[in-house]
Amino acid sequence: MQALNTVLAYAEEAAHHLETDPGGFVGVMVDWAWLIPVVPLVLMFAIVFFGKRLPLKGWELAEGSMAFVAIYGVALLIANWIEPFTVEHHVEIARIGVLPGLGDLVIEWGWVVDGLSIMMYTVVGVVGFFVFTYAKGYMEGDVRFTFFFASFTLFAGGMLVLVSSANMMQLIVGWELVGVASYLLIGHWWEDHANNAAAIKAFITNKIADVGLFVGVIIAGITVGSFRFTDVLDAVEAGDSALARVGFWVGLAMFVGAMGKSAQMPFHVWLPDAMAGPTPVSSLMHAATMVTAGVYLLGRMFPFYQAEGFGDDVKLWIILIGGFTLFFTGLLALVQDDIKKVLAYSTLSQLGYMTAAMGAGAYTAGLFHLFTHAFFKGLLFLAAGSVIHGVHSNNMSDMGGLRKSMPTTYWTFLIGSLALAGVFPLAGFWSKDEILASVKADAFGLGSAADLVLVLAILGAFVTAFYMARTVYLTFFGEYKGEGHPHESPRVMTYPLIGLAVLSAVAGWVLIPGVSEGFTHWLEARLHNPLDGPLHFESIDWAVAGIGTLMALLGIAAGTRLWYRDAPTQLERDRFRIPVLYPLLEHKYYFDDVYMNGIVKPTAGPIARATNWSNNVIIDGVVNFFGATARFLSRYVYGWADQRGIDLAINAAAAAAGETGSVVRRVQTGKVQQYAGALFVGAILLVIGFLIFG
Amino acid sequence: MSWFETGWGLSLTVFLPLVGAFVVMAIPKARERLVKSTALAFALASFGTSVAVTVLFDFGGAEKFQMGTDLTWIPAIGSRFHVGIDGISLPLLVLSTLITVLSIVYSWNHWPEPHNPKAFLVLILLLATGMAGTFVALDLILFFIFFELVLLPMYFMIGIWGDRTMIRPPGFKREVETRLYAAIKFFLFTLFGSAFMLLGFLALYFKADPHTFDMIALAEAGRAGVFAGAFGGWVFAALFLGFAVKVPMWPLHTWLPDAHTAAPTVGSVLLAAILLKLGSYGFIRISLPILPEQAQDWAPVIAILAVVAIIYGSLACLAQTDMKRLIAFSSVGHMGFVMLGIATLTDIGINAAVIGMVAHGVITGLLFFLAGSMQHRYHTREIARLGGNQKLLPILGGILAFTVMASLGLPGLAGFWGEFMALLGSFNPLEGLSLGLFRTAMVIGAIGTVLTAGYLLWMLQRVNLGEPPDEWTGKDLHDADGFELAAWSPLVLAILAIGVFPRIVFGATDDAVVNLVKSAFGG
Amino acid sequence: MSFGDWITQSENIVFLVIALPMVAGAVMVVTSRNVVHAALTLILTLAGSAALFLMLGAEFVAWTLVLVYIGAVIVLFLFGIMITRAPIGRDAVRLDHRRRWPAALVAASVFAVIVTATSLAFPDTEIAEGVVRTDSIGEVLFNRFVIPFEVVSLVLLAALVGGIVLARKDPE
Amino acid sequence: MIVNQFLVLAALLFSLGIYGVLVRRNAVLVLLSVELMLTAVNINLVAFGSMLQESVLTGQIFALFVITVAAAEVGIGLAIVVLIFRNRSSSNIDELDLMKW
Amino acid sequence: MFDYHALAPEIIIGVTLIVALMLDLFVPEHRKYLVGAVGLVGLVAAAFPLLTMAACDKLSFCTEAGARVMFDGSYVIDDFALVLKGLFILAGAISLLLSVSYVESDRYYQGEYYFLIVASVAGAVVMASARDLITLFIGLELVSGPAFLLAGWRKGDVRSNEAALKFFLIGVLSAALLLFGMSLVFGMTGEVTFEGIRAASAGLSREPAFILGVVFVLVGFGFKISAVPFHFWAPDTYQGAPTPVAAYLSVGSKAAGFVGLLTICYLAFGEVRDIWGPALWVLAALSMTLGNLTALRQTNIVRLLGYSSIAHAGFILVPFAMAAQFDDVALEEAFFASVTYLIIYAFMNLGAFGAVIAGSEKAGSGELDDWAGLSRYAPGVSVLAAVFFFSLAGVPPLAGWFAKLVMFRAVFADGADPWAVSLAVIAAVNAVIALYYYARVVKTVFMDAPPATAPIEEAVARPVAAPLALALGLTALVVVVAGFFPQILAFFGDAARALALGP
Repeated sequence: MQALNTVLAYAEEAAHHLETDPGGFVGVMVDWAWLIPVVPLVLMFAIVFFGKRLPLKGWELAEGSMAFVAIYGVALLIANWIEPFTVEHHVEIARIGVLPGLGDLVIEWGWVVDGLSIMMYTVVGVVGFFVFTYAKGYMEGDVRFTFFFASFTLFAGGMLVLVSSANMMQLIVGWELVGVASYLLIGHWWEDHANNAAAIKAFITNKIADVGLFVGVIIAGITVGSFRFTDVLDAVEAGDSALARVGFWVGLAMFVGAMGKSAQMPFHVWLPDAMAGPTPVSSLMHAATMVTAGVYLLGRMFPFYQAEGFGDDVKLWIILIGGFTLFFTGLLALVQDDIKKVLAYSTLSQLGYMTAAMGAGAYTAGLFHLFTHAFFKGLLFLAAGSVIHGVHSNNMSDMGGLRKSMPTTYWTFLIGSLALAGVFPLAGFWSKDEILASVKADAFGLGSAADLVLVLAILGAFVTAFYMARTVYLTFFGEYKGEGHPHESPRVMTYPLIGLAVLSAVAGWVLIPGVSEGFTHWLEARLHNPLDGPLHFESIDWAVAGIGTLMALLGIAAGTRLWYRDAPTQLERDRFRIPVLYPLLEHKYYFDDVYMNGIVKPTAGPIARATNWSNNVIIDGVVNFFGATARFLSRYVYGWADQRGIDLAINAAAAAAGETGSVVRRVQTGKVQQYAGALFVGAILLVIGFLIFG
Repeated sequence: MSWFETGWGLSLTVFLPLVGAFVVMAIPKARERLVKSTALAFALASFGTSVAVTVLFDFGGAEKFQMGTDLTWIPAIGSRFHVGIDGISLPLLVLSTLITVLSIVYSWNHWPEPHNPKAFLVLILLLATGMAGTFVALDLILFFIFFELVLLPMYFMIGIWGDRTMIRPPGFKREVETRLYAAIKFFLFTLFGSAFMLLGFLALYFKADPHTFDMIALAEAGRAGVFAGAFGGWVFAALFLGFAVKVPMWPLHTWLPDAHTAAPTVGSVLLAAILLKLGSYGFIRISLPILPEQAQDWAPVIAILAVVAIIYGSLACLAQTDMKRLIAFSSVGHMGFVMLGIATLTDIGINAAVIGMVAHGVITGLLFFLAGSMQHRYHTREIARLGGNQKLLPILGGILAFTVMASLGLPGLAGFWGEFMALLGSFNPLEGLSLGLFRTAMVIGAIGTVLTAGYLLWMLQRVNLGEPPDEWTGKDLHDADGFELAAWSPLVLAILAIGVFPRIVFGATDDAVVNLVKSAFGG
Repeated sequence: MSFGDWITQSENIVFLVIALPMVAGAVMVVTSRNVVHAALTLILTLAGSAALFLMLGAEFVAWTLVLVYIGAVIVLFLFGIMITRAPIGRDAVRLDHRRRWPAALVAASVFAVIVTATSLAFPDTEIAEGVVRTDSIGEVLFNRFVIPFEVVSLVLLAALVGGIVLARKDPE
Repeated sequence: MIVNQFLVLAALLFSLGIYGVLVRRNAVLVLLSVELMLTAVNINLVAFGSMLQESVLTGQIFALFVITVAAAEVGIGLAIVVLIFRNRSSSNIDELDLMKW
Repeated sequence: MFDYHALAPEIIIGVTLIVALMLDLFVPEHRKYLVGAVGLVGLVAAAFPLLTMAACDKLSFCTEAGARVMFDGSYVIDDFALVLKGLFILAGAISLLLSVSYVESDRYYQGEYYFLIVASVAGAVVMASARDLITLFIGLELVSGPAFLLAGWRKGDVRSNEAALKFFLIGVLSAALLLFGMSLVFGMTGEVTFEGIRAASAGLSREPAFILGVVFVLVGFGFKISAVPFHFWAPDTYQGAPTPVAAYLSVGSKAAGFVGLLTICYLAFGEVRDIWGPALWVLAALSMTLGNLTALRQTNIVRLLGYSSIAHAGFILVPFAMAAQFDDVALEEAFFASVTYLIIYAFMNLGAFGAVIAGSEKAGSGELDDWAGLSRYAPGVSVLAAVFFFSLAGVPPLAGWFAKLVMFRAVFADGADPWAVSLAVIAAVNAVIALYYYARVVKTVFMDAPPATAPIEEAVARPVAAPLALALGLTALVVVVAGFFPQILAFFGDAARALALGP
């Protein structure tokens, strides 16, 4: 029975222990942490096969899996807070050959339990738990209720596979799994081809970026001889020259992959379209977790990017792309009417913040923003969903004055908005402040680039507050402009809002420089060579904090100036008609006027529209162009090369043979004397041939 | 079980279907049920023996040929009945027997016109012998026989049960039925290739001293450099022609779309799942070990053709309006990855090739099953006319979506490993091969995966999603029935299992491949 | 040897005397516009060859030739001519093809090739005189060549049987 | 008396025979031409025989066999000609091209 | 001095001939098949001495084992002769079986018919042992003479007459050429026995007169094996002659021609291989190519088989073609290849003709179009036809593949020089072309719809005649079994190979 033995008895578990290895109960928890991704995946199959028969149509299984993850994650979080530890486990899946000088190339399943992964477990688990609860109500009576939760659980599983992976192959597996889940969920209502188009656009855009990830992983894996992050990072630490030689390409390629998932320019085009999916999906995947996978990857590989001579040349790219993304996508949010689109662009801009932070060496800050953003952006989407649920429309032009009819939604949405805008003491304030501070600190010494990004980031803070204010006012203030009577959503939807609202408020307090620095400690524990230069700050950089807050307040103020009026003319004012503002300017300070015409109008108006236009026309245009070219090319290749060229050659040869045949036949005249002639001539020719050539 | 391990196991696996074919012939046509069950019984028996072989196989020594025997067969020309399996052939052997069983199960109540199950089953059983035999043969002539044995049944299968729509092939004056054109085209292409392959075999035979057709002995001779130089080059070219037609490699692929499209469902399945593998297996088993030097000369050519096939196949797929034809063209691309893996001449690449072959067999086989069943229900393959299949036939649609995902190389499903590791291997091919070329190939191949995803998802969108067209609403289209599910579920499971736990294949192949590469290229 | 020496040998003159009519007859056979004449002139050629055999001392062959051919075969031919009512007129058109030249060319080239070859091989090999006695022929024929002899009898038998079947007129 | 003179004569007859075979339309005439060719062969054989004394007998016996076979051939040939004439009331062989290509 | 054991086959056949002729006088018209039966029995009986001679060293009554040389080496019974005699007898017997139902179906002179077939076989049997020019020539005449007559056997049919005349005229002319060549060879070497010629011909390979002789001899046999450009008679004759006769011509008489060619080339002209090697290279290439190309456009199945048999003659000639370069080992390979190919070809071609006879009876015509959809109402015959045609095409696992294999094998037997490779490539391409027209027949039979005029009822009603069925079954069995175990036929080729280097 060697068969079964060899195939199944692989159980040589290589536990790769780093600094600290917890014993006792924590140790057990760590060793069983592989359940975190596996449970949702298994339950996913359970839902597919038995979901329909269950009383709650399989929702209970999904929710159960998320509860499990959330509890497990939080437990690990607490344990890790108390006493930081870092453990990896590896299980060999297959050997796929020998690399000269490097030994067998092994494919492994592995799970890593450290601050970073635990943080992600927690985020996915907790936010997921709330979103799933919410979705129960949101998706009530949907045609594919069960299938929806199956895919949703698949996503959760894939995301956990991704974040728990100890090696790059497994990372790719999770990476693609969430991609597929995203494809399935964006196209959840596939009766409408627009949704399918959006789904495919998302999948393909990511796939293109994944080419980068694949290439990066391949190069790194082959050069190091292993796919484990630890081995790659060890090589970095050891200054492996082979790896250094390809360092730049590895770093760049992997970053391209990250740009895809985290929707950085120019790969961001898929995210707004992805709003075609149900709102819970947008909330959990396209705001809280999935889109942060790229940032997570950068965090996982952080030492690689920080190390001299390896990925450090890529840092410049990272910070610049992050900076531009955060600013320009933020502007786009200003001109959206679809509330989800607003949030989508806001997400893009926040992702830009994280990326820029990573580029600036703000490891902790970037991940911290990831952490807080997950809560309040998840919250905002859920709240928006609640609104949509009540109004049956995505457009803010159909909303307004909802704060009376939907109080809970209103308050939670408000908290989320403030947190996003970075208002003290909500979560956003701390993380955004941390980012600004680190960019200012410029740990990598990127110089002017860092300064530029700092400016962009600060302006971004203003823009963020500005468009959030607009959203809040257009949605909850003024007159109701839609049909029907909007009503508050059921409890199953509102409770998650409340829960997330609380988290959005307090989540920031886990990292208050000089006060509580647990967050930093979990994350730093994993880094091999702690950064030279400030990773976190002993005390708050008051200057930066001040400017940031100021910008936020300015934004809110500008928003209030423009949109705080419960008049039917609200919409016109949305077009930035001066008349409404005029009295103010007349009666008050004239520089308001200058301010408006000089800054707001151009900013919010032409420039944003131009950006929007360029976005829709140029970048989408490019994408579509490639699509079209491929189609055309294919038609040509197939129609001509294949069907005509090669086949024609073949058939022509055949036909030629046939023709020759029918020509040769003619020799057979049927005249016996000609046959006789052939007899003699043939004989003579043979002889003569010999007499001549013989 | 010693008798079993000294050749009988393999011989039974190979020849039980043949015996079955003759038995079925003996049964009167009228007794259809008996005919079916007999055929199924023999196929199952063959599958069972192959499983038993797997169980008894010594995975510890997967690089050695096992379970084999070496008997006198044609002393007059020095050819022997020499069979055996190693880690490379084992998975393919099992795959071929499995697919045979599934084909018969599927056919149970899906009969293409003209009905006549008896003849159809006889052909399937003959095919089974040919396919299984090719994977166990260790004597060139024996290999040749099995390699060719599949031609006749497939010719009849396409020609008799094939698609009857009229087409006008380029360069033709009048229209012909698709089946007729495709059948003869398939037949001529393959025979053309194999004729030259045979010449190559003979040249090897006479060059070797002592003269022999034995693959193992020839491989040793090749290592010793007996076939070095121009001679070997010509021989490799001849073998290349034979195998490349079968794979098929661009530009020798044009028989494939026609054959796949015209063939009845089971025919397409067998073609895609097994027959294509005979070619790539030939490269791994014969060309590389026996002519290592020439293999290194040719590797760049193969790599280039493979990459062309990947891109070209994908582009051609984008242009298809016929579902089955699209799937057929996708085979061109997927086999391109297999050949790219082989071209690297590294153990990683060849491992990739083998698992790629297995995965493609399972996945594309399933795809053709599904396409066949859909045609069975809609009576059309026009993608334009289909739509909303997911709504009309939820189960079938679901399996289709799953298979498409597998086919576009989704990690965690079977298709991924072959593609990704082919790229992995081509990042650093055997030393001596041009790094630049192969790394370019790697990148282009990676882009190819994008295109693959593109056309597959697009196809899925047009066929499976959206609102069903009016012409189908109200029609009672029954969803997948028991026989179909019985035939498909093993494949679905295989796709999952291999994807999650590739060790199922690598566990067998790795040692064998490493040994092959080491002994052939000192790698 | 030169033509002068050759022509001065008496037997060669005899040879010429025999050979020239033979050739003439042969030419008549292939050109004559009258079937019967063609058949009759063949006799001339055959008789000439018989005479040559005698010169060469092959008496038995010579007389067999006379008996078999002139005695039997030619008669057979004449019968054939009568039965098939071959045109006995004087119009060559219906006896010959129009394209004579290609045929002549082929024949000429055959002649040229053969003559060159043989002349190269036997420039002037003398033929020794001497008569072969019939009994010695019989002895060899019935010892060493008995198998062909028996077989040729079968050939004749088969030809006879088959010929009758084909040539006879079937009763309707 | 040299052998070549016989050979040349034979060659001449042989070639004339060929000519006849090729140009004659009437089947009987073609057969006559064939006889010429066979006669040429006989002359060859006998001449060679007496050229190389030791195998003089072989040559002559060969010639005898040829004569016999020739007779048989004529029988067969004429039978066929008669048959054809009976069916087509013509013995012109160039009209026989029902089967061609 | 007579070794009656050795001559037993010839004697038995001779006696059979006489008995058959006598019997024919007494049996009534509707019992004529008895004559055929007698012929069959005689042939089978003649096969026994072959076996006893083959197994002589194991038999008590058998005195001298090994090759039996008679008449100063002009008549030899060695393994080669035994194998080929056996082949001829088998081919004759099968031809008889094929004939019965055919000749009964119309007014034929059945008795004489069988008589002539057996006579022709007798000639072939003699040729297998003939080791001098005279015996060989006489044997050849005995093979041809009856064949000329049989070709015209359908007296009422003008095509049959025409076939006979064409066959006869070309036959006689080539016989004349052959004789002229033989006379030259005799003159140059002073010998008629192959041994003598071989001994005397060393160094004559540049002698024009000798070359002339050899080439004329080759042409003579080239007619017999219908090699291009001496093939023109074959298609017309096959088409016009009674189909069983065509079958016999394409196998028995062609094989006889090859026996003559084999013996005379390898034995008599063994020293001058550089003459016939290249010459036959040309003939082989021409025959394969023209035969196949012309066959592509044929509409009559028998005629198609005629061209295919021309192409096969080319394939069989391929091993000869390389002989000039060969060393002894390779020479044996070539000899073995030709003989083996000949044996396999005999079975599959006889089978093919049998299938054509049966099929034409079913479909009521030998035109390909009328065969459309034959498989619907005559499945058995159709399957057999497919088996034989694909075997002829050389598709595994039917015996034909092995014939092709040994042929290619012989080409490379002595290293791969340009001439060998080019010939091999020509042969390979031709193999593919050939597949096309064979497959075309199968396609028509299996994949086309039967025409409205198809006589389905009668066909279903009338079963295939027993003797024909027997012949078909026998050949089909051999073709299929030999496909998997070629050794059973290769064995005989192996036994014959020793002759390649002369006695």
